[in-house]
Amino acid sequence: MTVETRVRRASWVSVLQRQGAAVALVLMVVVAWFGFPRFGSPDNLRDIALQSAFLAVIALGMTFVIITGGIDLSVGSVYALGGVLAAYGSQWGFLAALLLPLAVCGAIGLLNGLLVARTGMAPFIVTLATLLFARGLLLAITSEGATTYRIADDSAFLELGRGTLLGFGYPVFVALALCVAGGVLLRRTAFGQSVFAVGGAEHSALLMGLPVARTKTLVYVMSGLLSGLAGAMTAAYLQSGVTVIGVGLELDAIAAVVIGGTLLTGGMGTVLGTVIGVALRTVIQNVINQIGTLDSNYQSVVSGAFLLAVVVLQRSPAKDPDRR
Amino acid sequence: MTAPAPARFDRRRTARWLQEYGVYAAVAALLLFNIAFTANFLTVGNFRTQLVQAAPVCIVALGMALVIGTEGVDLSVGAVMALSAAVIPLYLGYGPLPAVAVALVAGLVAGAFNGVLVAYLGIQPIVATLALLVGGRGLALVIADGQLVQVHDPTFLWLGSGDVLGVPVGVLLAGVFAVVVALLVGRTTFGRQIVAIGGNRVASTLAGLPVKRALLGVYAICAVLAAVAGVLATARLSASDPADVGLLMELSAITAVVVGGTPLTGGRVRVLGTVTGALLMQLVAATLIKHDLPYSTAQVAQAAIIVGAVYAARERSSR
Amino acid sequence: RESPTTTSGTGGPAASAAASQVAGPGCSREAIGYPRVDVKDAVVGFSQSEKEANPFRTAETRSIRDEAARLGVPEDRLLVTNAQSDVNKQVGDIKSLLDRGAQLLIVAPLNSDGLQPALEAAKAKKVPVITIDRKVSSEPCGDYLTFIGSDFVEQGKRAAEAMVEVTGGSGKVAILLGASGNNVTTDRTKGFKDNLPAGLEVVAEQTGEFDRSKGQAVMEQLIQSNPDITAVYAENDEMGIGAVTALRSAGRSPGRDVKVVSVDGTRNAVQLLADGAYNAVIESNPRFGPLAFQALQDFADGKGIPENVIISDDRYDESNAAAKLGNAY
Amino acid sequence: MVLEVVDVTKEFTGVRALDRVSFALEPGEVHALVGENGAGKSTLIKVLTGVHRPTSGTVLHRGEPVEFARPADAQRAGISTIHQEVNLVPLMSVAGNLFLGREPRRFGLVDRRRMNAEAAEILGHHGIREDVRRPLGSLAVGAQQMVALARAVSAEAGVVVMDEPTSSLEPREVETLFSVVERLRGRGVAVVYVSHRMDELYRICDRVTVLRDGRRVHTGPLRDLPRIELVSMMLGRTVGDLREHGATAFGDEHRAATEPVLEARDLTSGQRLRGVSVSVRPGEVVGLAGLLGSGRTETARAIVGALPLDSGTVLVGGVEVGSGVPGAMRAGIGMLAEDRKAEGIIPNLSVRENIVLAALPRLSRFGVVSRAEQDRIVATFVERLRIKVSSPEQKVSELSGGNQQKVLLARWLCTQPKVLLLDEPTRGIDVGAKAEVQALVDELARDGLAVLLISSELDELLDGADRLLVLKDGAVVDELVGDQLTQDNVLTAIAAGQPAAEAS
Ligand SMILES: Nc1ncnc2c1ncn2[C@@H]1O[C@H](COP(=O)(O)OP(=O)(O)OP(=O)(O)O)[C@@H](O)[C@H]1O
Ligand SMILES: Nc1ncnc2c1ncn2[C@@H]1O[C@H](COP(=O)(O)OP(=O)(O)OP(=O)(O)O)[C@@H](O)[C@H]1O
Ligand SMILES: [Mg+2]
Ligand SMILES: [Mg+2]
Repeated sequence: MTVETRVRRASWVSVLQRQGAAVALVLMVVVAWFGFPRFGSPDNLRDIALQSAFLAVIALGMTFVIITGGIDLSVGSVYALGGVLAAYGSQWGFLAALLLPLAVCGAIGLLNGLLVARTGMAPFIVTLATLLFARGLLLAITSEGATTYRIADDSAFLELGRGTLLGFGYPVFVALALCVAGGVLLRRTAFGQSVFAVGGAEHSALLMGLPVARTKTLVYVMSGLLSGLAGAMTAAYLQSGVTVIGVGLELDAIAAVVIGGTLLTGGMGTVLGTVIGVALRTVIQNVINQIGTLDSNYQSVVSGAFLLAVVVLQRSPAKDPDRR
Repeated sequence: MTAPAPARFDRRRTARWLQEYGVYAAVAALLLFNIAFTANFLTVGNFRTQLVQAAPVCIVALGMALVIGTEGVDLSVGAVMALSAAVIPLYLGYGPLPAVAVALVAGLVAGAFNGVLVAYLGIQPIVATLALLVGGRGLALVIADGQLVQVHDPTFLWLGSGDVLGVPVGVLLAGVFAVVVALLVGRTTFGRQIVAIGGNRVASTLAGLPVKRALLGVYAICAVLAAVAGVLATARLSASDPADVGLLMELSAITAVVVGGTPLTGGRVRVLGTVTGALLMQLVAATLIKHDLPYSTAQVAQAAIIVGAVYAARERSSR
Repeated sequence: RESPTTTSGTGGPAASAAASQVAGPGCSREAIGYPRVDVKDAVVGFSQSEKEANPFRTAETRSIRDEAARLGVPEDRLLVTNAQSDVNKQVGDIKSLLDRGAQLLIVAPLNSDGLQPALEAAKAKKVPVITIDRKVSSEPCGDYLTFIGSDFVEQGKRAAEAMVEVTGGSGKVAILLGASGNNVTTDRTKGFKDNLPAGLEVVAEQTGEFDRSKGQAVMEQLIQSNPDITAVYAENDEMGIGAVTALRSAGRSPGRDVKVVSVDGTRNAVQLLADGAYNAVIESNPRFGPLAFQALQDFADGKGIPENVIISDDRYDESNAAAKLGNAY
Repeated sequence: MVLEVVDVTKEFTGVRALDRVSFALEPGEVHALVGENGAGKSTLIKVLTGVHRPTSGTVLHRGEPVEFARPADAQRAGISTIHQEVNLVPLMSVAGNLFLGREPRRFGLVDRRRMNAEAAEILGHHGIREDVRRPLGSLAVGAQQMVALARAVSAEAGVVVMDEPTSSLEPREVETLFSVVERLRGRGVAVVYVSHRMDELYRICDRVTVLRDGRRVHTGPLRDLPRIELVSMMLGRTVGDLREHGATAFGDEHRAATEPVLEARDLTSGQRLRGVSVSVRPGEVVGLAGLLGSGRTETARAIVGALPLDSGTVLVGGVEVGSGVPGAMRAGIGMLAEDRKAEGIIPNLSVRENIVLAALPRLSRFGVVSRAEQDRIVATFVERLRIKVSSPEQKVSELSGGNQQKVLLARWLCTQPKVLLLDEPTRGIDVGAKAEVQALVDELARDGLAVLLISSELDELLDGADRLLVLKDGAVVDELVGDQLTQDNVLTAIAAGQPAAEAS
């Protein structure tokens, strides 16, 4: 069913379909570059990179989860929780600021993973519950959100969010390094292969003797860790553990992953696509800002329309089960 | 048979029973808890309040259950509620009936939009409806010029506060829809086709079922039900509030459906379970408020209850 | 030394209260070495925090635009962004305003914390920043120029006073809290509870998330489980109005057997007040435009700008509601 | 004994699939496991390989009791399996599937180049010369089966279990498989071999175990066991009962009408169908012969409207059919799909609902379905096709493969079609059921139904069809009628391989 129809399409159409996000990104950038004089300024480009970095780290974890055929709705809450914990932990120094959020967020990921892999409950509902749980935990440790932990001006931890190299913030490099590592992990390791296999045909993977439950558990742990790390970097960047961030972030991450060509039903996807999806989202937002006169209500209409345009553009025939 | 067999059998029976009746048991348990420990719980007014508040979620969840039965999901229901709420004040000048009709048509159009994306363009439901989730509320705000509008038409407001034979209109509607959807699923060709499509779409296509048409229909029904919920919410609030109406409704509705025992993998629709799921989540929320628990505790408790209920109702694989 | 500070703690408006209206010589251009930028010739950036989908935000943005127009700032030199309730986006928005050449910035922060990188970017470019409505927990006259807005703790306190007046100082109060994690919620709660006399007992505190329908739903629950509630304090008008609807459908008459006090001053609430279904509204004034531009001009002219400019909030009660209805937004 | 089970019982809710079965496997033997559909063969295999946990009883590996908690455990113990349904990952590359779980590494990372090269080589030995980087799902079913085989035997295994490995293979591939089995035997590997094809069993198996209704009824050497006795043990009927039948259960030629009811002209779809024309008259059985990938399935799919066509028309009774499957159905065409699991059954629905699915519109008034009517029809077909179910409300996914096939056949018969396209109708069906299905096809044709029969078993085609079209590379290369229907003629036609139109 996959290949059958694909063969029949003219090749440029198939390029457009497979690389829809990349094509859209290039188009967007070209238009913005010439349409808005400030778009191409180094400062603006650095901002775009930095803005993308946090989401990219989260979307990286989401990519793995989605390729196994799952979904992680808890990332937004876990991200916020990670930030608060990092700011809280920073009073005991750099390591505490980094390890506290990773430990707690990794544990929440583990909880997700165990519930999904061992009990056969739907990932959607498990992670929906942990979305609530993480938010509740966050509120509990901030006395219902009244307390905001700040990171002291001289804390070494601040560097993680605010340090720069060649003008680009450290988070950009962290995100890049993680994405490269993630790409290698996905493409070139046995773990990556079993991620694809679990998503493509779980039962078969089990019969082939792959560690299905472990693979599933691990991707959720990864997603939790990465969301926590993104939260920690955000806290370092914003210099405080802001309690109100991350609401609805899961949808941004999912949208970026899917726009990047990862199949929501699992079994297919790339890290590069996800990075492109994230960049596309940031660029679109930046362009909306450049236009400047857009009513705030129109902004979400435009975002929705863009999302739609990209998914329609790259609609892969593989997703249409009737076309056999 | 070896010795431990009877014990194992018993546990399996309990598990089966829980899977089948878990939601109902949970609702019963929560009711008992409240009767015992919550002040002023056993009053007509209180039950009325719970039912009235559960009605919109319940109506949306019924549509959602159908969509989930086809192995889909509709994230746009909240946005559709906003759209339906946004158009009401624009047409209320022509009378309540035209206004409601236009709101439902808005839902129908949104549903058809989703349906075309899913059925004819083959886009995955979660992404297709995500587009409308992102853009739909914005559109509603554009239509309403970003403003909350007070509604004064008494006939229209009756939908939110009126009674028929002592039953609030919204509750009555939810009940009627539940019966209709149950009949639809159990007794009609369309209903059986939905379940078959969710079970095996390729096989359904090859068996000559009108797969695309059925999918289109399902998304349309779901969105129209969401529009009905938007009308009810507007009437109850006596204001059209596109910025907030139906916010996060998609998650509440999906939770109700799944807690009610309908698997997200499609191929099965439990209507009574869905209604009960909506009631359960309503009772949980009410209990937490009535005991004046802080928001953080309430969230954690809800998470635990969702996991517990779904855990009990999950499909076990036999091996 | 990195002790956590609450937003309502030392850095918040509570400390400065109304007294700080004129605090010493203030912050002047020479002192911090910023260039002189006349408001009329400048590119002005305004970063709004959330959608203009509620009366407060609508009035706030309109006030900025109106004042800019009045001063003759051409339309294309007033850059406006909207962070859509996302702190990260607001940081990006402010930076992109700077990139696009904004020389003066007015920011309505989404949150007290988290704007630090954006403020530093402005500081690096020597662009003065005025925060309106919500005070940020950064360095005044350093990271930002001044804060113009209400004192939320004070608003809570005034609501408590109004509550005492309308109830006679005794009864059972339910509080409809704003969104969790929001410092407006924290401050309005603190100001209210700290100034409540012993006769007024708080029987429930539940969040209505600043939303009318949530406020209504929560009130419906509370009135069932605590039928003896005699007063409601809603932390914004929307929830207050929701509570009125809930009380009415439970057969109570809001304004009489259950007193309702809230904060904001929207037209709908004041209308209810005039109709007798409400008891008091503490205004939270969104008309920052004139004050903000005045401060920017003063700064350009070399005058000292105080650390906090507290906008005056009105109060609506049964006696003046009908007369002042036109003032409500 | 490399592998042994003692007194194993396996119960599913309400069904006892295995009842105190004992079974032992010696090194270097090829052990046939036979029985009717639903006898418990696959279940026994799943117990052996850690997919199912036995309700009671023990599994011994090299004399030691073992508990395989999951398939990975069994694999680690050197037991590799080809399951009845192809169990690979369709979206993954062919090479990826072959090496999944034991990829060649370099510096700790998967060495793709080596993996592809080795995969190409291994598959070459099995007669598969596809690009190994293609997604597996784009290969024909038979090729996928060969990949599964290659995967199973390329692991260092002491036991290889094959559950109906040949059901979707063509003769040439079957030969490859046999040579692989021979090699395994030579290496002292024990093979469990499940098949419904008697010829195969007698060719390669040393011993046989017969299961009936979940019980073991016989174990012993195969060579001296008369075929008819084996069948009688499987079916539980006396030898005398069975004597009358030949190799297949088809009768003589049918008396067909003169005017074709189905006419498909010039069906063309890319490279896969190149101008195929087929016509079938009422009461006639037309066979489609050809190698795997010759376009037989595509022809059937095109006729039923499930394959987008570049050109071509389909007429029923002289009238062009509507578009899509519903259009073809309205015209009276039904198709029994090749892949039962993916394209046939709706696993979560009951047997009843699966049977009436296609006929629903006919069974309902104003969209409301009549339950009594359904029950009547279902009862009729369960009886007529002898479908083994505990109740019509049983989930179809709990049935054995053969019974699922009968359910699907019933689905089409109850739409009262004029034309029935049968794509491998007896694949994976036991001898008894196979004879029943064949007799049924015969009977249907006698009643005036037009049947297009696709089968990989030449005997079935030669006996069953009145007329045979030979396909090659998506085109008709020959048409055989009456006396021409011989094995030699078919093979010659395939070998010659000029499309009929061009040849003449
Ligand atoms: N998961 C299951 N749940 C319930 N019953 C099952 C399950 N799997 C198999 N069965 C039942 O167990 C019995 C044996 O099935 P099995 O698949 O082992 O038969 P088989 O001998 O392999 O048949 P075939 O030749 O058709 O493949 C059947 O009656 C079947 O319905
Ligand atoms: N998914 C697919 N993508 C591309 N080509 C395909 C696909 N499936 C089959 N083909 C090609 O189409 C042709 C015919 O397919 P198919 O194997 O189904 O024919 P067949 O004669 O029905 O064989 P059988 O039924 O025995 O498997 C072959 O050349 C095959 O390689
Ligand atoms: Mg079997
Ligand atoms: Mg075929």
